[in-house]
Amino acid sequence: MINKTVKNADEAVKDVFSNAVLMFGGFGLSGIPENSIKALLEKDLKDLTCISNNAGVDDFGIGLMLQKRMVKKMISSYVGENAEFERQLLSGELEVELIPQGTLAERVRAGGAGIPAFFTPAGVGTEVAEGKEIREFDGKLYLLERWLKADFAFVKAWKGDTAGNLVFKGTARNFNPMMAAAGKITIAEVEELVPAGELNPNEIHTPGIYVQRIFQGKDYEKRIEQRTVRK
Amino acid sequence: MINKTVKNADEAVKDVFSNAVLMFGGFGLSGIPENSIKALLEKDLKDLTCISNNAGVDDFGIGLMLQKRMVKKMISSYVGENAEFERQLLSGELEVELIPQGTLAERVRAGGAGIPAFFTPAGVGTEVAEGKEIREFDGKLYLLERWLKADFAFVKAWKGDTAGNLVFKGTARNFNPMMAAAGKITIAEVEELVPAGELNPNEIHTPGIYVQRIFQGKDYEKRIEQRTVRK
Amino acid sequence: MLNKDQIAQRIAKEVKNGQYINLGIGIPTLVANYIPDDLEVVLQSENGLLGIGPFPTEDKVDPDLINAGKQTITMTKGSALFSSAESFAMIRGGHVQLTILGAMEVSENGDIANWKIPGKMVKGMGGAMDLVASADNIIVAMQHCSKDGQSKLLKECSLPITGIRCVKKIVTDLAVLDVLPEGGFKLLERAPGVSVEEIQSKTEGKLVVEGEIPEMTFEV
Amino acid sequence: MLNKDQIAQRIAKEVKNGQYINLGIGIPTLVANYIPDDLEVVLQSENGLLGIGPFPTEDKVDPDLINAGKQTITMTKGSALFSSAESFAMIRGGHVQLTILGAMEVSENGDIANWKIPGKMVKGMGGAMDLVASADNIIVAMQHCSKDGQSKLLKECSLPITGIRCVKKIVTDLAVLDVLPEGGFKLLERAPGVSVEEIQSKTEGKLVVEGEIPEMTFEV
Repeated sequence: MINKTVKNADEAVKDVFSNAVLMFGGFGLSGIPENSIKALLEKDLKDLTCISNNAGVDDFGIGLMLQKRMVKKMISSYVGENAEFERQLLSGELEVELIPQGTLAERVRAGGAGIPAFFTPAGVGTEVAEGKEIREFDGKLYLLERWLKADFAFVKAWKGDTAGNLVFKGTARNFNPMMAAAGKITIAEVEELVPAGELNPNEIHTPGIYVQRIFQGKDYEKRIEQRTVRK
Repeated sequence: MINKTVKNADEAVKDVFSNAVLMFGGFGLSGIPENSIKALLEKDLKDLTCISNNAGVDDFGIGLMLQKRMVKKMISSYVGENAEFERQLLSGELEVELIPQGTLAERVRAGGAGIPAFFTPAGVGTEVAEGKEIREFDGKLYLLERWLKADFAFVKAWKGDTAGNLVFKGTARNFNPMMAAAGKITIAEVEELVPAGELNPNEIHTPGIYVQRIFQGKDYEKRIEQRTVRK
Repeated sequence: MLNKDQIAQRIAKEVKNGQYINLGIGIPTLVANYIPDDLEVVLQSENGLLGIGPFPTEDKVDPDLINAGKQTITMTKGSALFSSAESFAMIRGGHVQLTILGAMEVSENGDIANWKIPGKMVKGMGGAMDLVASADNIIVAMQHCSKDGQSKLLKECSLPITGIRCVKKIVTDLAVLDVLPEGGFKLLERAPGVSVEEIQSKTEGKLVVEGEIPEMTFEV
Repeated sequence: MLNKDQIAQRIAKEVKNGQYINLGIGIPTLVANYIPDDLEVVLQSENGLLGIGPFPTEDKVDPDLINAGKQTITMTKGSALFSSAESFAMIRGGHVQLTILGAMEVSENGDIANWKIPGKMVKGMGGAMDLVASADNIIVAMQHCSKDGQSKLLKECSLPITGIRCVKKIVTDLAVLDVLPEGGFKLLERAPGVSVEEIQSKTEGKLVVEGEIPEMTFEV
């Protein structure tokens, strides 16, 4: 097996460059590559294009990259919980492309899967359809959407092995598997890194072929946005 | 949880009708729905359209449905090991649509995923491209391919639960997950049926939402086409 | 007038046995509390779960298990986890049969607006555009009027829309209404103490009233 | 002239450390036997496996674990299993870097035919059309001539083709040749005892010969 292990986050992100297109797995603050984001914050980067369903919150996750003005453009489906994101968007400081969540997931999946374009019903008749080809199939209207790829994709898994195979946990899976496949260089951080052969091949969510670098993450905060409990 | 259990194969296939479009999971003889096929062979059916990567061998699997002349049309990627299939094809008795294997997998996936059409590079410049739209993206040529759906999809899993969740084993997974999603009525047979809650939610390959009926299969032959061993 | 819980309670009566259902953020999430125990339904969370259970007890809170509103949740027996691509494959493929979501505006032909107020507020569409373009049955939970008394049931949406001709039924604080295939809000039920005239005066779009309109009742 | 094992052995020299490789049915499958132990490579099977191991011992035969040629196999350490859709996502997406497959004919511009003889034989294209349309590097293992002595390295394919302008390198029983981007078979090596003249006479397409053409050597 090909060994994909690198020492740590700093080594993993060493060749990330300004103007690059980056993808970040995660939904809300669940399943985000915390270690890689921290390492990126230490670097002198600007004019990044970031593809991520959300943009973290003001003081955590990609929100910190927005605060540091490292990001030229965000491609996301939801701004919701991030006041700084919404402010930069409304003021025009930040270029934002908002995409329906399922279209975002499928465009990223298409990027990894070598499908340059596909038709989807989401957004027909809305401003999302502007400038896009519309076509009818079996009596229903669909939009033509293009694939999305990245120079670097950052994903976070629960377990991983040295061959780059990944297993996610709970709803922290979300966008991570598709993004792993859509990065020219995919960097995976895991809570537990094990030798190749220790994961059950039948239980792997992301095969190692998609992962170029893997490292054992540390000090996970795993913040909760909406702690909701039963009485 | 919604209980999808039916008693046996006969009950599962009771409303399959002539002229229906059927999908069958499996690659070669691995992961084929043996019990459902046997039950279909007992029914008075004709003019079926069968979508399956292969067509079994002469005396097993879908091969038996060909022998009984139940099939009007096969949609497959490979005829290879089936002399009767090749004979009916060459003589014109059987209508056959041969599709590149990856295109077949993706067309079925698209059917389940609500993607009416997508572009793929496979088949450009070949007879597969005849009558299809060709378009260039980023300097490369692609064909537009349509989704595939079925009236009934027959899949075979290793384990399943009463909610219809499925886990496959080894390379017996193959086309089964996509076909499960592309059937109006999906019938799953499993080697081991367990109560909902016994499978780990993180290890499920096909979520129960795609499965309308599930039953505990029996007497699996699991034939091997090319028994190959090390000395 | 209905409060939020009563709107949720009324919507829960629309749920049928055996359905897979996606509940949006806000009032729709409350619907789960009122689905009768004898119905077997499965709640889908578009971030990758079939089988949403109740909120966790304090000791069971797991940051790796949240719903689409980022709330901590639990899983029911027989649940399944998957990626966002698989989740929207389910939605787009029509496997999720009922979608319940909130709205800022609905038009009389079933258009819905719920993601943006130009220049003032942008939440993003999240999964809503996929959901409304895909599910066969879409029920909207909303307030009948804005805080300053403007009707939100309109001839045409004034805000950027989320989807066209998709809403089938609306439950507001004042009424239950169907969106007719030919256009128009058909009044089905009145909230306790609310007259047809009041509903008429607060509905800008075409309101269709036929025969007696019953008042809703709630078992306590 | 090379026998099948020698063709496989020669192709194995093209394999680079760290590659993900798909091996077709027949001679390509034999290549696995000659990949040097010090190279870390992963073999992909398009029916859903990364990490094909050696054939099993009799007691380890598993009908649920086969390769694309339907042969029983084993898995290496660190392997992963997946669906056919995921498998071809890998292939189509360019993640599988090297494809080695057989051919009935190859043309001087890199077209390949290997799935059908009209009216006589139809195997089906299986995964070959996806593989040749997707991988950056495609090496063909084939016999230089048919049994009745007709060249299979042609100006244009006479059989229905599998893919256009895709073959990069060919290893036959007589020679190793590159397909030039501008068209033509560039002769790189001769099989032991085979002359340039013989290769020329058995190659219908344009053969490019520059300088001395070395004879292949095989370590025993």
